[in-house]
Amino acid sequence: MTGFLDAVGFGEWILHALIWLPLVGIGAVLLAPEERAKEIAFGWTTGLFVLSLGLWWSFDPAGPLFQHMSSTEWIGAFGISYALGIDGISLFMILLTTFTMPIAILGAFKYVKERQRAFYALMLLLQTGIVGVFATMDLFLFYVFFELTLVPMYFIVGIWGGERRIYAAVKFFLYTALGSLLMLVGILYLYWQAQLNLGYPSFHFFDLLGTPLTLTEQLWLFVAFGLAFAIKVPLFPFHTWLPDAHVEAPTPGSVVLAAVLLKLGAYGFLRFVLPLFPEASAHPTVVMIMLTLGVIGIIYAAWVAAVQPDAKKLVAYTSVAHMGFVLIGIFALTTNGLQGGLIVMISHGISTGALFLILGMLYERRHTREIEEFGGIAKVAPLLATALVITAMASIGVPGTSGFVGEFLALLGTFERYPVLAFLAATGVIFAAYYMLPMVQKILFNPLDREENRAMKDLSGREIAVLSPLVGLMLLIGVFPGPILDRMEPGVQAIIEWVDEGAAGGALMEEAKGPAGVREAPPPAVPTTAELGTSAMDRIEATAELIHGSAAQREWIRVAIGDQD
Amino acid sequence: MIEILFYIFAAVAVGSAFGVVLQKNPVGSLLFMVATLASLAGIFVLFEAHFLAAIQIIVYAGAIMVLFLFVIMLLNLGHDYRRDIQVGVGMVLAFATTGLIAGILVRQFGGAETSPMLAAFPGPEGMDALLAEQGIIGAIARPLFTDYVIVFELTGILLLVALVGAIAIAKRRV
Amino acid sequence: MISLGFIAEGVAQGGASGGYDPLLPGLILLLPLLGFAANGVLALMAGSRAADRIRGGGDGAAIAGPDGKKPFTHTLPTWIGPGVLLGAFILVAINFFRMLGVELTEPVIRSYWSWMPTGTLSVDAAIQLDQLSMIMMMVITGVGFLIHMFSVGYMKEDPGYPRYFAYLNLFVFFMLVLVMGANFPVMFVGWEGVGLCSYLLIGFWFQDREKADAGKKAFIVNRVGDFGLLMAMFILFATFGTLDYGAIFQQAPELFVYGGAAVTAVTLFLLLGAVGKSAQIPLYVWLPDAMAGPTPVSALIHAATMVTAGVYLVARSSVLFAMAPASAAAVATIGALTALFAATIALKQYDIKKVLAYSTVSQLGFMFMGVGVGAYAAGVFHLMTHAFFKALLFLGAGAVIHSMHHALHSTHKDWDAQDMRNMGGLKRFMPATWITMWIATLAIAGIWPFAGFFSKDEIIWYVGTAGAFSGLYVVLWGMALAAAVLTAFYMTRMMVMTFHGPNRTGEDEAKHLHEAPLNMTIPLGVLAVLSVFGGWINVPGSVRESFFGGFGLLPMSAWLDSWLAPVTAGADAIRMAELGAYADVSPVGGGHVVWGAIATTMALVVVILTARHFLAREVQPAHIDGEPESGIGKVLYNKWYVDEFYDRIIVRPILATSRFCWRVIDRVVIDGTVNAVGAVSKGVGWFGSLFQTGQINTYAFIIALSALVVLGAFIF
Amino acid sequence: MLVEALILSAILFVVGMLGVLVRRNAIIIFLCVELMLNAVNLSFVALSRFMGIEGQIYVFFVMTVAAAEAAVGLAIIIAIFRHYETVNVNNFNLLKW
Repeated sequence: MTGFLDAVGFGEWILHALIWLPLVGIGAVLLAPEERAKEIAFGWTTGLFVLSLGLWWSFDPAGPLFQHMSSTEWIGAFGISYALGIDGISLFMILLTTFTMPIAILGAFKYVKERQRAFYALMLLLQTGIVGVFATMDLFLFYVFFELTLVPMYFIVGIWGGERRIYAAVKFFLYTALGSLLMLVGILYLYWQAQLNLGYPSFHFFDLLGTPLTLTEQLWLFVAFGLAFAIKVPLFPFHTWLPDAHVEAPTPGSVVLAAVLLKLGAYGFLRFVLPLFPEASAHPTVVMIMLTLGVIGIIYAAWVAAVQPDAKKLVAYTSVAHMGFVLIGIFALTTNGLQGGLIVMISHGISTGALFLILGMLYERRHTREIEEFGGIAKVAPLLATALVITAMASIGVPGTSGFVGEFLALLGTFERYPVLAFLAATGVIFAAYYMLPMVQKILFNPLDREENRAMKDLSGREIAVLSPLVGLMLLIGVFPGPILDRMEPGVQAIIEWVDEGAAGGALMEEAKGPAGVREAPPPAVPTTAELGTSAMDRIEATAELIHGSAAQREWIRVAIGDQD
Repeated sequence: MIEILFYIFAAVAVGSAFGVVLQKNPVGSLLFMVATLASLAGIFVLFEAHFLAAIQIIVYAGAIMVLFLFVIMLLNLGHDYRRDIQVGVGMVLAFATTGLIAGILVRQFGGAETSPMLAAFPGPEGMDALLAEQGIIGAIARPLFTDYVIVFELTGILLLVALVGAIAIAKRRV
Repeated sequence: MISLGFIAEGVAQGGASGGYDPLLPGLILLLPLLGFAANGVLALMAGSRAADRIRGGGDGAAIAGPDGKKPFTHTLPTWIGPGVLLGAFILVAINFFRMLGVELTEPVIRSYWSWMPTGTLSVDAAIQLDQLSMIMMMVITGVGFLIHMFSVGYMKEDPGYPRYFAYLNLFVFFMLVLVMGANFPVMFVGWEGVGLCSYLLIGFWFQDREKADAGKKAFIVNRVGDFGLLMAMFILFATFGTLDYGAIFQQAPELFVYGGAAVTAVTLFLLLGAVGKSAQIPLYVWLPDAMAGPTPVSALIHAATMVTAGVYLVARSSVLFAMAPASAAAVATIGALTALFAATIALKQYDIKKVLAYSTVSQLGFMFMGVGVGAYAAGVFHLMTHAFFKALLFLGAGAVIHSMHHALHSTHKDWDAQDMRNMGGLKRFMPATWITMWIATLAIAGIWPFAGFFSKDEIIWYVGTAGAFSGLYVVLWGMALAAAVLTAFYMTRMMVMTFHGPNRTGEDEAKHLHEAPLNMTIPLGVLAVLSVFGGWINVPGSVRESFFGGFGLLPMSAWLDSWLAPVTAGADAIRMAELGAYADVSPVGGGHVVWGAIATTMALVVVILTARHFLAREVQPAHIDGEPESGIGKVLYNKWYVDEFYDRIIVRPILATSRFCWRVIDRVVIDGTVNAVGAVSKGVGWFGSLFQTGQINTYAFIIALSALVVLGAFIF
Repeated sequence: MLVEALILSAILFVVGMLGVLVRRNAIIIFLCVELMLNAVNLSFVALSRFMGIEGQIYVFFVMTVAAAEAAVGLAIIIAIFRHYETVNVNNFNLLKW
């Protein structure tokens, strides 16, 4: 397999293909007749998934940290490059995305009945954005893709959502946009500092890595970046957009939102916040705050979930709890914790995605999400019941399912450093049963006492096709997580070492930049800061010279800014 | 001699400017405006800007002001003697603001002649040489049709657009 | 990927296996799993068919097809379900006898794949075979097979028949994983897996809200215990950097301080796990409710196997508990309290299964006492004999209920088929059940020569002799004796009310009372034999020489003790070093034989007196008798109001807090803040719009003012 | 003379501004804007005497723009007058909302 992939140069084009082919697919979807759009979109994303599977083999767990690297100048004057590359962490995030997309689209076949072309086009656009976020090495490009994911999601919630869709869409958009705008400020500041350090402008991750920053600067940047990601994750208390968005979003929207979009936040912490601001990230107070919020999220969300009358809202809150595990896993800064956090991310993507799909199927049948409206469904829909029980078990982390591996490792890793917090977080295991089992019982079990429910159909062939890969994967990851853990380990180790080495810019960072070999400092396109000089006047004069070149006008400028020397 | 003329023109210009502002009748205001424009044209002449002085009279005072007059007559506003000057606090605030602005401007312009920034430029002697060489029309036309030719053409387009726009707006909808 | 050869071999780990070569250990696990898969597919097919019928307006309960014959989905499980268990049992037995022949000092470990390799943690999917797991496997597959066989008769008319066997097979799989796992996480897989199966089986008739509730309660309460187990694993990992049994137990004496905080914490968390799974105070509340499941399930899961997992866990971690005397004392104390407390509740229960449930809780308490005082072999011994006679009691009760159900169903009488007050005189109708259940009753009451006598007596003896270490154990000893007496009482009460006296079922109904079919009575018979002879495998030397051992006629002496010696050697050594050997006399004097005689005499007297008392009393059917009105009887009948107590102090406050979090914190505080930010933006916008008068003068004025400001900035 | 011309231009400018601020008749406001334009023109012309011919070229463009502006502006006034029967700006608040 590896030989074949090498022969076709897989590693060189796969990331570009995964990012841009969805856009080509948009063309195909928009040109297709309305009723064929879904099939084209499904076929397209399935093809992309098959393509992306090659990454599993082409990514060499024993190879360099970042692989499939490439870099092309985009906006040279500002050092913005179209730079791609993945490590073991992004590898699985990309696979999760490409895996989820066709399933979400297949799950949408009956749910979305209006403006189908537009819907599937937006889904494909979403895929471009998400894969882009996971594959990019350039911070500016990252920001572009990060924001790009907002737009399609906004429309998906706002157009195809439920009754309060506008409120939910606006809330979703404003909440997340607020965070990311702060991040933009942070990115620009970091860029400026890096330029002073490097002597040339660059947004490339490797160039920004090891930028000397004081602790104060790091803390501020941590806040700027962290807020964006914390909202995205979402971390308590920034989570209130999530239940609304989930409840109002159409099923495929919820699936993608839960399965992938929330991961953007956690990924952002891993990829950028920890390595770029190591001192701040390892600062005891910061760590304590993040862990405490994570733990509060786990318990609080579980409690709130338990009293939700709306099944979808309940599952939305469970997302908050799960992402709490991810957060504590990340900020415990231990190998086990990070690995566990990552597995929770994957597992949560699969199991919560499946939960939303199943709830969507129930909604299609009964047009309600009220838990109390159901009861005894297991009698009329045994396949659906089986799927829901397995999914619920994976969601609450019963061993043998993916959820357990993740939560176990995350808690284990946290315990190594913060026993008390791990203790509190582990109570989430109890509360998981406390919210999930009553829902399962009220939907599947209890008397089949409603006439509407008696007529309910079991899963159709399409729905089986939607759920079986998810269920299969939950069990598979639960039993054989080894290959995934192996591939993620180098990335995880690197993050931990980056943080441990701190701002000093140790050997590992150099090593990471070295073997990749793709990136070299570009020749300065505009005068460097050194050439520009330091005083404001010098810079303006030099700039004016570049633009006008007339001594008289320079004199004018001098007068204009009141410089009378 | 030139200075005396300048002060006369200046006095007329300022006086009729106040007239524009304070005259109740729009037609009166308009006539004061024409007076202002004319005296400015005189000042232009004093500054050796003969060409501009000419078009000031022809285009401004002649064409544009007549256009105003037409509109006033068309709308039959000439007999509107109702005072439309704002009074009270608004008036006081307006005077205060404009007064302060005037003070600042005058203070700023006070030292203009001795300003070092003028040293970089040709000065009246240079201008005289230029005019002597090319004449005022030539001096204006040469840059206008070389350096500023694109702007010049754009101005033509602007006028065309304004023309079309004016017709489109003012045309009575049927 | 996993060939048969791989299953056979795995990857051998660890040192000397003493020449012991296990035969296909992986297949032991695989068989029940395959059974689950096959039955699961059949169950889904059957379920889909029933669902179609419900959608068509039918009731979905009918099994037979249009031709009157049962479809293959309901005939195949009969063979698959018990079949895989029989296969597994034969394999276990072969392995057992092969192990008998060798001196095995270290467990044999087979590793299949690396389960959770993270870089610092390495957990293999590995199983281990040693004396302890072998005993457990024998019990699980042996008793399990009998119960499967019994279930064929008990459940054959149930529409969920294939589903039932799917769950049951899955349960056996997880139970085997629990006892065969070579490290804590693998054990935990089985631990939670059996909990899951228990959840599914308790709520097997999920159409009944109460039964579904009971399943849920069991799962959630168990999760409290699982939480403890998780925490214990974390501490162990933090200390040892591994979670393998072998490494931990080997290094524990070096890395832990005897009686230190760390080991005490670990063992207390382990205890929390054990308490949850084994239904001890304070987490016992789920077990009586768990009786909502089918009766064979109660026999297998809630009597013979799953609930003993806690005892297994303590025995498995004996080294750790030996190093933490405080925790060990806690184990014994909880065991004693539970034994006595549950026995008191059992006194006043009328539901035959509830009596047995509280009896199970009480007997588990005995086992906890045993492992708590360091008599691990005695605890495991009682675990085994208890599996025999309690399974027998449950199956017998199942047969009774089955029969009662038929009888009541024949006239559509809405009486409770499980209420003993509605029974009476059943021995005429069900002689085989009657005899076998009496055997079990005598065994549980601790009457010589039945199995329970030897195992229970050994525990009580060790608790008593541990009094030499601490006065606490003397108290516990007294409680154990009291609990033993109560056991004899309530069991006899149950037997008499059920089988003796006049029949209260009703004349018409009584005609339909009948003995269970052969496939149900055979397991009863086998278990009865085991309940008689099962205790003879571990008769201490002194007892063997006495009358109770037939004056040395028994072929072996304290076989189980010596069999388990390699497993408990570490713990025994620590105890010997720190505390010294057990005393040879009870706290009030007298040797083992003397107290054995006292105990069995006491039990016998109680049985006879109770039997006389209840035979003389006229019992009324449930609808006449009603509930006890007042006094201690009412409190006992209502189980000391523990459920209500928990409801008040735990369940409701959490629910209330949850609502508060949602309605107040989430909706008002957080969302309120968010909306307030929105409102502030709007307010600022509104303020700005005040300047938006639409009047040109205003705009002009603002422009002028701004110009003034800009100009002013130039100057100043 | 430069200083005097600039001061004159400043005075004319603020007088025009005053007119814009205090008058309500749209046409007169418009006239005052023209006055302000002329004031600026004056300073251009005055400075061009010292700084080169470009100043006069700018004035030329300003006049063109003023013409265009007058045409469109007056057309708007006519349109508004048709609608409201008045040119008093206090009666218009179209700019609100």
